[in-house]
Amino acid sequence: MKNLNEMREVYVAGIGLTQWGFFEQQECYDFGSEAIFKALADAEMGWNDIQAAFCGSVYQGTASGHQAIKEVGLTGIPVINVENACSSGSSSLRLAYLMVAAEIYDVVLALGMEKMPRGPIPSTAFRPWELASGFNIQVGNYALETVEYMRETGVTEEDLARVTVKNRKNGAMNPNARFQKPVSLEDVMASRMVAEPLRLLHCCPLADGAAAAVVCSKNKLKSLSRAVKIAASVITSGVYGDGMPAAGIASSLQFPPEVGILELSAQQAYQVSGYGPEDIDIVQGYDTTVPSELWGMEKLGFCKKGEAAGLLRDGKFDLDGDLPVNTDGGLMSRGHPLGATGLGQICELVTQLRDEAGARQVKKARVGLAHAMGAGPNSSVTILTR
Amino acid sequence: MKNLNEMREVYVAGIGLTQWGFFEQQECYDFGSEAIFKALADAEMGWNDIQAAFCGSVYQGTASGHQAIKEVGLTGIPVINVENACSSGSSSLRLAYLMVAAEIYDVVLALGMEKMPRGPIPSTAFRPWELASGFNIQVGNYALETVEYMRETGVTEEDLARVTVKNRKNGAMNPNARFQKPVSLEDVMASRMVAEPLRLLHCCPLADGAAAAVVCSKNKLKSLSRAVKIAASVITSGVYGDGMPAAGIASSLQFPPEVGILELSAQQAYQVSGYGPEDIDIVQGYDTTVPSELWGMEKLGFCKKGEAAGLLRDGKFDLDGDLPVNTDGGLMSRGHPLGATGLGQICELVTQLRDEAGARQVKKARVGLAHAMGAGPNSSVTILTR
Amino acid sequence: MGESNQQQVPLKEGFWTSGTPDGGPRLIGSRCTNCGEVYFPKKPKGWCLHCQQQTLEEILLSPRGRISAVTVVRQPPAGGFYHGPVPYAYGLVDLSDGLRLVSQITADDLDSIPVGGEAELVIKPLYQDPEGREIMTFMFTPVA
Amino acid sequence: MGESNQQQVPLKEGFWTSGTPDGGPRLIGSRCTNCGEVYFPKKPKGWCLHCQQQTLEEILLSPRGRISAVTVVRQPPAGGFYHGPVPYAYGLVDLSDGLRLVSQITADDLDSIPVGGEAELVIKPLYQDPEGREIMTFMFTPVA
Ligand SMILES: [Zn+2]
Ligand SMILES: [Zn+2]
Repeated sequence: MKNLNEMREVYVAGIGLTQWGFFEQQECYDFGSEAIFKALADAEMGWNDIQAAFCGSVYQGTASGHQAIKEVGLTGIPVINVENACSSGSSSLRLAYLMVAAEIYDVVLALGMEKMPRGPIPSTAFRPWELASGFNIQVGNYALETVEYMRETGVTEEDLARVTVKNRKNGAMNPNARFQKPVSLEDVMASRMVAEPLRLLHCCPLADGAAAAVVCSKNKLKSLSRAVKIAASVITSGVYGDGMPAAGIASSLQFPPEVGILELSAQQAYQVSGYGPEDIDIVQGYDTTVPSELWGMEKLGFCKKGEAAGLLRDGKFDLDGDLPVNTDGGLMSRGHPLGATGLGQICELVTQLRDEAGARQVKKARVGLAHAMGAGPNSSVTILTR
Repeated sequence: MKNLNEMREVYVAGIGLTQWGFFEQQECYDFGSEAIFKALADAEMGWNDIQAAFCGSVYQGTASGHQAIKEVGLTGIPVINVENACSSGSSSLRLAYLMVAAEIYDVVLALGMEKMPRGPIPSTAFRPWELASGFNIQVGNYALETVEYMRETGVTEEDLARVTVKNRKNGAMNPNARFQKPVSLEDVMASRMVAEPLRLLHCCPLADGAAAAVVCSKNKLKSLSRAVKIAASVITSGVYGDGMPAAGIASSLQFPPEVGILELSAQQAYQVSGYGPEDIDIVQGYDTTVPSELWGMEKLGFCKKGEAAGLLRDGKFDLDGDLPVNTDGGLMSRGHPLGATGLGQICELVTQLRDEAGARQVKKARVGLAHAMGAGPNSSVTILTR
Repeated sequence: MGESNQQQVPLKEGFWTSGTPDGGPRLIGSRCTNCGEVYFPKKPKGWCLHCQQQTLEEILLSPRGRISAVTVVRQPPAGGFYHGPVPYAYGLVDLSDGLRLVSQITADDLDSIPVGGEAELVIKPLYQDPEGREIMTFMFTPVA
Repeated sequence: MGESNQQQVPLKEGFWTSGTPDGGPRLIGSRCTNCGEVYFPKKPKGWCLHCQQQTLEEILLSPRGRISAVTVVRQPPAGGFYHGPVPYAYGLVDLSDGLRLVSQITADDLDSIPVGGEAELVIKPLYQDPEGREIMTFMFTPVA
């Protein structure tokens, strides 16, 4: 095995993001092809430049990436559909990145897209008896993890609500987000209880949408000044003994893990990139439910366990804070088209690192980190740098 | 871009194949984990040796590979689920192969598995209006391609039936096949018409099952004498103008392609491996309907267009012929668990190249080729050598 | 559109024009002003897959063509997406515009549809939906 | 098994033993003879995920435990897989065998299930299937 940082540098040359929301009249491949066209234009490339494609989605049936690509070009390239729940988009990016780093290809497309089933997210990532028993990820299992987290840290329901308020405030400046209206602390606290202690406005909405990135080697870039480097792209799966609510797994009482799945993905990303939490200027966190943004920040190493809520209260994670988190509104504002979410985060990081984020632009962002996780379980961490 | 043949050699260290058939009481992860355990035992390795896993399936919902792996070990490694219709298993193999060739990992698992929906194969790889119009892959679109093929080549319904007879004869010697009973030419010709000219016994049966391969670098092999080298692992997608029945695409009258999708995948596999059709000793062909085995042999370069049926009649493709095809009975005997099919072919090639195929062992097999294709469209070609 | 009193709804909007006193219905496609390639259905984004340019314009396709292949499907397709009659015939129809398309072929006798023969566009009911509406689609039918 | 005349069917076979005059029902799990890890449900292949060996033996789990977390789910889970009552409580139960498991928690008042409190295994109907049979499952219930 080589170290990935001994391989060649890999860049995001172009990004493409569709409007996210509910679009009854459009099919998944409509979103997907639109994101591809946009990413190609942004990269100043044509379809014939693309040598391979990785397409992430969850609910779209067979050959879904091909369906989107069929609207753009038919050039015989390898197209591989990737499914990794809420990290499907980040998994596509990781494969594209590895292909370019290893010099197997020079220019690769990473696509994530979804037309979501309506209502809460159905999941088959459970044993049939677990599903029949009501042990379901959205939102029961997250609720259980939140109960434990609140007991261990003293985090309150109001702390949770503050995450929603921050993210919806950011989302109000994101023209691609499903929800572009801020909410107040009172709105959140008054929303209906879904599964104690999680209320409706603690849980991200769904959405349809797509996001794409053209990934390439340095010599293929049309514009070096707008390019963003992939410093790390990591995905991990379940670690023995780790309690993984998204997968319906209770932690082992006898053999708790030394390093959990999320911490492992962060460690690997810091190791390969050479950056540490102290080097990160901006974060796209995983707020599928708002408490997971808080414990995510802790497990990613930005603060100690139980400290995230206090830092949030102090404004550290605001747009103008020391470490802005979910500058595009996060899943809470964008909505959550499962296969697209990971690459949606990448689009925001690239936009911020390029200084092209308009009203929601943060100051001096040079290194950004995105984190997603989901059923399986999996955890993905990407680090980008300008 | 580097040439893949400048990278390091990649081996199949172990294979695992379950019984294929219908197993109402078992879930997909039961098949999948069984195949993993068998492949690990065959490779003389443990789960802790596996550094990454690619898991092919089509109908299993989210995080399906994780579900199988959860029965074997939880070590935090990257697990990526891959969907590429009938080439899902070959796509997993290709990714595992690339990872090892490029020295990103040393030991990688490729898994393919499926618990099939009952009845003919539903496919979402079509536009909704095409599905509503009855333009469906199994078996209408294959029937249309067969009509054209028969008109252009003079191949008869009896020629088609001979493919079934050959494959079911081979399958009778394969204890893992769904159907282990030979059929006669008369049985095939008397079976009910499904879509002219295709009869029931011209069309492969479905099945549940799984297949796995442990792929690694030379220095990680426990046994060099039983190892089989991956000389090529290629996947292509649709080529402009090519009529692609599996994808419901009619050919372009004005701009027919110079090289079709299947021929392109073969060309690439020959180029990277350094082998040509004349070097191949054994073939696992794609008999999802029996005519596709015939035109497949032609498009893979083993004979000219229209010659395959004659060579079949002359016994060339029999177990004791010059170029045995579908020695394990093919899809016609094994059945077709979509995500597993590609790796099932690999298991048979490895078994034959190792001289471990028992009653159906062919003579002096040193280089083997497997071909699958499917909705998208895609076409995959793998070349293995001892 | 037809003699029945039932409400008729197209399987998909924008696939064909209705017939007029001057002529029957026509399929709506796209034609590339650069390379001449023809597509059906019309590509809404105007993007030519063949020459990779934004050069498509809308055209009405020829209502006649030649049947180049046909099959009769004798079992319902899987997946529950198809609600029309079984058996049904479908095949490849070559239009003089330079386009081969997939279409259901309607005929009194499905077993004797002449391959190589001329065929004409018709708009016919495919099935009745649960609200009792007739879902209409394009088909080709052999002509003498 | 119960006082009703309805046919009762377990949600899944092999999850628990029926009660006897000497004691109530018990969950069936696996215990590793090598490392001592405990699993529920029983792992049919006998494979210990923790120490990566074929070293599991079947055991009956303790019918009592401590509720370490609980939530009340107030909307039906997505996907149509769940047919039981809504709202329902479920949580984490720590058994003295050294195992934390996920289980529905049944109680007269779902809103006052004591976290940290003792709970006991019961086998209860979860829902009635279309044939009118009661589908039974394991749950834990708080004890005083
Ligand atoms: Zn053109
Ligand atoms: Zn053990």
